[in-house]
Amino acid sequence: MTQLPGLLDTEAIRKDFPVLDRRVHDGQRLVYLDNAATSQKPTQVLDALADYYEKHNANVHRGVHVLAEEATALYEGARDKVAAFVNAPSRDEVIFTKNASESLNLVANMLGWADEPYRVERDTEIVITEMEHHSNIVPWQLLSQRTGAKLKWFGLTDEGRLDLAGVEELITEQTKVVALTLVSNIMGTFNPVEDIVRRAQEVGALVVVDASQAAPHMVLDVQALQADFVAFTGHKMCGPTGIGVLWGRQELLNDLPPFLGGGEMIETVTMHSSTYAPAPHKFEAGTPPVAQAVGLGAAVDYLSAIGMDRIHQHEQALTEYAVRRLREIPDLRIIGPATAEDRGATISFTLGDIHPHDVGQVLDEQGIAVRVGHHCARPVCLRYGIPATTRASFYLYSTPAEVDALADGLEHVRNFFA
Amino acid sequence: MTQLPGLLDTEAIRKDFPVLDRRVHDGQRLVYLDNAATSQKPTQVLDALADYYEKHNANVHRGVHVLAEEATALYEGARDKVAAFVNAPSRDEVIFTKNASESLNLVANMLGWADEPYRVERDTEIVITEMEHHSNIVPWQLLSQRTGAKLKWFGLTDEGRLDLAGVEELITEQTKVVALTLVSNIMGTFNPVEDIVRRAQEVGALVVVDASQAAPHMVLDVQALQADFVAFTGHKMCGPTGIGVLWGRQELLNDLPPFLGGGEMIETVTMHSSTYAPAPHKFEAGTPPVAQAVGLGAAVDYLSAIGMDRIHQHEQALTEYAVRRLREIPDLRIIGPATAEDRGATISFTLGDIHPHDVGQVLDEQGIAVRVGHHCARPVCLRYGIPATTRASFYLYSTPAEVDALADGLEHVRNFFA
Amino acid sequence: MKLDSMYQEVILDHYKNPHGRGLREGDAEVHHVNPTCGDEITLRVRYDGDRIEDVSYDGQGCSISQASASVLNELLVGKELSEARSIQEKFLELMQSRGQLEPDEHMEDLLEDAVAFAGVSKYPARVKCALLSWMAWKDATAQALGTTEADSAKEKTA
Amino acid sequence: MKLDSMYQEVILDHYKNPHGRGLREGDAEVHHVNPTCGDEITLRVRYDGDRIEDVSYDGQGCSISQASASVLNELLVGKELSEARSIQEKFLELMQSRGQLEPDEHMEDLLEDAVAFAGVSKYPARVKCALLSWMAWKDATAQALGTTEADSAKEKTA
Ligand SMILES: Cc1ncc(COP(=O)(O)O)c(C=O)c1O
Ligand SMILES: Cc1ncc(COP(=O)(O)O)c(C=O)c1O
Repeated sequence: MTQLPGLLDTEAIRKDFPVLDRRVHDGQRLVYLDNAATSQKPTQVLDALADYYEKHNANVHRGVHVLAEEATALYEGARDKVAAFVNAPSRDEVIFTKNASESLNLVANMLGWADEPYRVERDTEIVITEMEHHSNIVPWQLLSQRTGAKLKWFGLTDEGRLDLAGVEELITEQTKVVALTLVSNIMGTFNPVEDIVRRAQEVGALVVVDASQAAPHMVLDVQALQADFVAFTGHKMCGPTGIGVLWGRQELLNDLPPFLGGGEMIETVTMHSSTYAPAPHKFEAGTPPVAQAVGLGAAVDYLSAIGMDRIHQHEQALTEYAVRRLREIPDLRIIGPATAEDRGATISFTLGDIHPHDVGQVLDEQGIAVRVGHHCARPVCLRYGIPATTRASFYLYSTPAEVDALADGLEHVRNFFA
Repeated sequence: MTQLPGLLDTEAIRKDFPVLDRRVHDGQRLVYLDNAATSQKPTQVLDALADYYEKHNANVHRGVHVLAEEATALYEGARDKVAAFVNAPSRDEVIFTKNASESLNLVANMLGWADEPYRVERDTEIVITEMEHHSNIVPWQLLSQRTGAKLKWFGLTDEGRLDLAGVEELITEQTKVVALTLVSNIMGTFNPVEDIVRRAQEVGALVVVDASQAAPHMVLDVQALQADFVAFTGHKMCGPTGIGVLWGRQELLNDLPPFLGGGEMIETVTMHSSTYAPAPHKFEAGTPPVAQAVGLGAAVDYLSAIGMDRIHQHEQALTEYAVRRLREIPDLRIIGPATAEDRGATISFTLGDIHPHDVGQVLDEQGIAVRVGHHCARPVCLRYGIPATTRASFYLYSTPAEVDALADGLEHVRNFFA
Repeated sequence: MKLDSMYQEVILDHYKNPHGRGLREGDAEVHHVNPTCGDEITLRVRYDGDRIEDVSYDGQGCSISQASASVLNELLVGKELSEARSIQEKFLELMQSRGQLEPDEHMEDLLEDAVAFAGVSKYPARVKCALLSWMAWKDATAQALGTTEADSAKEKTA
Repeated sequence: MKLDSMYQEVILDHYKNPHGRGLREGDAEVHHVNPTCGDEITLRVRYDGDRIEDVSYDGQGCSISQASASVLNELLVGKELSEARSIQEKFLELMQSRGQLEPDEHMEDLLEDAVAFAGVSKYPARVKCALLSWMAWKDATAQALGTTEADSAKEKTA
């Protein structure tokens, strides 16, 4: 077996993930390389869910009975865990949503309804990048359509990196908000956000960071980032589906208007008008995803126990190996950074003129699960003049043997369509 | 033991709900009467969740690998189940949200951004009722503040019913939307929506029904209702937290604009503009609550196997008995319908001048879980001039013995504060 | 290998040597997209009364969607509308059969090369690929002949 | 019964016979709400320099929140601001102790009847009830004396 320095003890880790024992297509061992789409869940998280439902389930807040108190303590305890995980200055800055998409829409809507100086409106500008996930494009398109604000974006270099050359012209005094991803979900690129944050601070624009592909894989420190909002999603980081996070700076959360209205987010209601609870509750209308928050808390515990820096190291080693193996394959073109430097363990590629859909299908038959298509980042495909890509993405339980399986599988694909 | 006609075999049913075996406060058996806040979950639902995560977990849609296909089939299968459960003409009319609150906010936002003839704007009117849950009040207050539309409402009679006397004056040619609950979450009142629907249809207003307290307890038929939108929430009907439903008429879903933007809800995206997928996907931005939908599907199967009409019967019998027992208690005043007629198994009351918070605390010490406070329906408390209520709410696993425990517990409360 | 049931020789042939590809003059043009995988097709129909004079197309996509368009061209050009409709409906039925339908002789006569897609129907994610051009044709035909099937056709593809 | 640790005789006495209830003239008035249970209090403070001349209040709520307001009135009226602050802080510490703090003699001297609330600290949902009037007092004091503690006080209550 291939030994690489920096790898985690995947033999032990894989025992925590029941699904990795799945056999598919008459006995093929599952090789799950679709982690950028969603991660698998360890027993520790599934146990936390079961424990919640079997022992403590109740609606949170406003209850005096034992279950309600326990459920509330578990739910709010999960908030503490997430706050610590991202080094938030205050637990009250952590808002639970249903996914990263809701988190990003929440910010876009707050800014559309905000008072000055935050209000996005006609004659103001929104800046994003060409490598955003659709969930960090469409909310801003909707906001710009509905307010008349202008939408601008950073382009990409041929190497799959942000083209920062025009930063001064892109981010101007008119710019109210700059939204960008920390790690590309299609190319794996790590973005240097510091320069952008600095320029945004110069002109007084808010910075929204989409950390959906960062939070699962590396240390995420919202204070070090110096952004104003950071969004991520539970299901990609060993947590359940149905839970996302928005971290926001306290003063902003105090000043900005609510988004969804309803139970839990109010202070007092009359038929004529209502006042709102302080953040985070102001932004959590209705019964929250209680069990899912508890599950995310368990996921954060699980990841932290292993260590985010060690997970990052593991993925770095694996990426290096994968890039090397993939580059040996004739006609394979990596879309995005072609080395392991400043990138994550998500690798998109094309294989000659075999359509990614066909590549994915033939890999699947061998038990290898990759994603094919636009990966919710169609502008990237347009930018590089390709219809779609095949994307392999690794996580803490991925092994060099799985990289080998992928490389061998791709040879088989080539032969199949030769 | 008390025998009442129409009861379900609760001995068998209770075995499905692990939490009902909980002992609290040093050995007190849990008497869970907080079902209007959230229901407990049967093993069948918990197994469906575990099975999903342990065998099939993947991101849905856009995947060619086995897990993605299985997850998609399970997720879309849950949509079929929910569609059948509410007798929807088409599965494409069932939108999964995170809870009923999101469902209601979704409608309010769609109507705010809609084109004519649906657009809610200055000089148009929104009609709600005084017995709505905050989640069906605040979204409309926000909409009216943001559009300039006028918010009006039906008042309540002393008996805890809608005062329909002024229906012709309330719902007028200016009315764009009427939003009301089918069953009150604080008083248990069943509302006769037919008259309101008829009047709304006369003037061309859309009708939004909040069925959060109906879907868990009785046959819900969206076609028979003749409403335009129906919202409900998974966690109150044996399903997981983190999942809600919005049913909407197909033509409306086709015509109305999206709410949250992002992955999954698009047809095609460029940096300049995007087009949207047809409903239901148009309204499901981002990775949906996949496991939670699957869990809700299992809940719907569970409830259907028992039969919604039999559940309704069970609760009717229990309500009748509970109302009888509660009325024997001195100083106890039921807020809402004082008989078991046209009402559900949710009973709010005050007990002399003992504050509900104290009532709930002393009941909790005896293992009896009730809810106290405004129940997210503060206007009802204001209407009846009371600071709050104590609310006991029953479900398919509730028993006459639990009614007795409540009645005895309340006697104890009276003595404690005597 | 199970996969061979999807990637039939006939299909791979059509994929590598497509019939009638390229856009030519037409009475109506539609553009359909399969958001699942990004497959796209632009398709034009030309009618001579009720007779299909031409179905021309261009687009990008996987072997299944490309081969399917090629088969469609081969099958439908020259046919009367009513017969083309029967073919389209039969093909739809086959594709929605989840691999449960064993093509009989009648079906084989009607669908010719298109029966090769029977294996695709076992792969839910690929059924839409196979149907993309057929739905586009239906839509384009509705537009060309001024009927109102357009909407319903469009929905089914997406 | 464990409950007796919360519903101390002293607390029930204050609940049934509240001290200084009712609104009287003041330098500042605040209205605080506990959205968890709907408890509300309107509270006014009157200062003579740094001396608390009066704390008057009205509201509705459970035994804990009502008794707490009564105890507050009894304890703080007549005190110097600095001493009142120490009392408030000590009470806050006690209430946030989750039942872990055993009041010592010093605390008993300082808090008098308010030590009876030690048992309430075991019930997270009720801690806010006990603190409602104290947070309102802090807020009102900040307003009356023109300092800027108001915001922080308000947040903590909610
Ligand atoms: C009548 C009614 N409507 C709406 C809601 C809101 O549901 P959720 O909190 O799940 O959003 C509830 C319950 O909380 C309810 O009882
Ligand atoms: C970079 C990025 N942003 C946002 C999202 C959206 O996350 P979700 O689908 O959980 O809302 C994803 C994943 O789908 C992503 O990779």
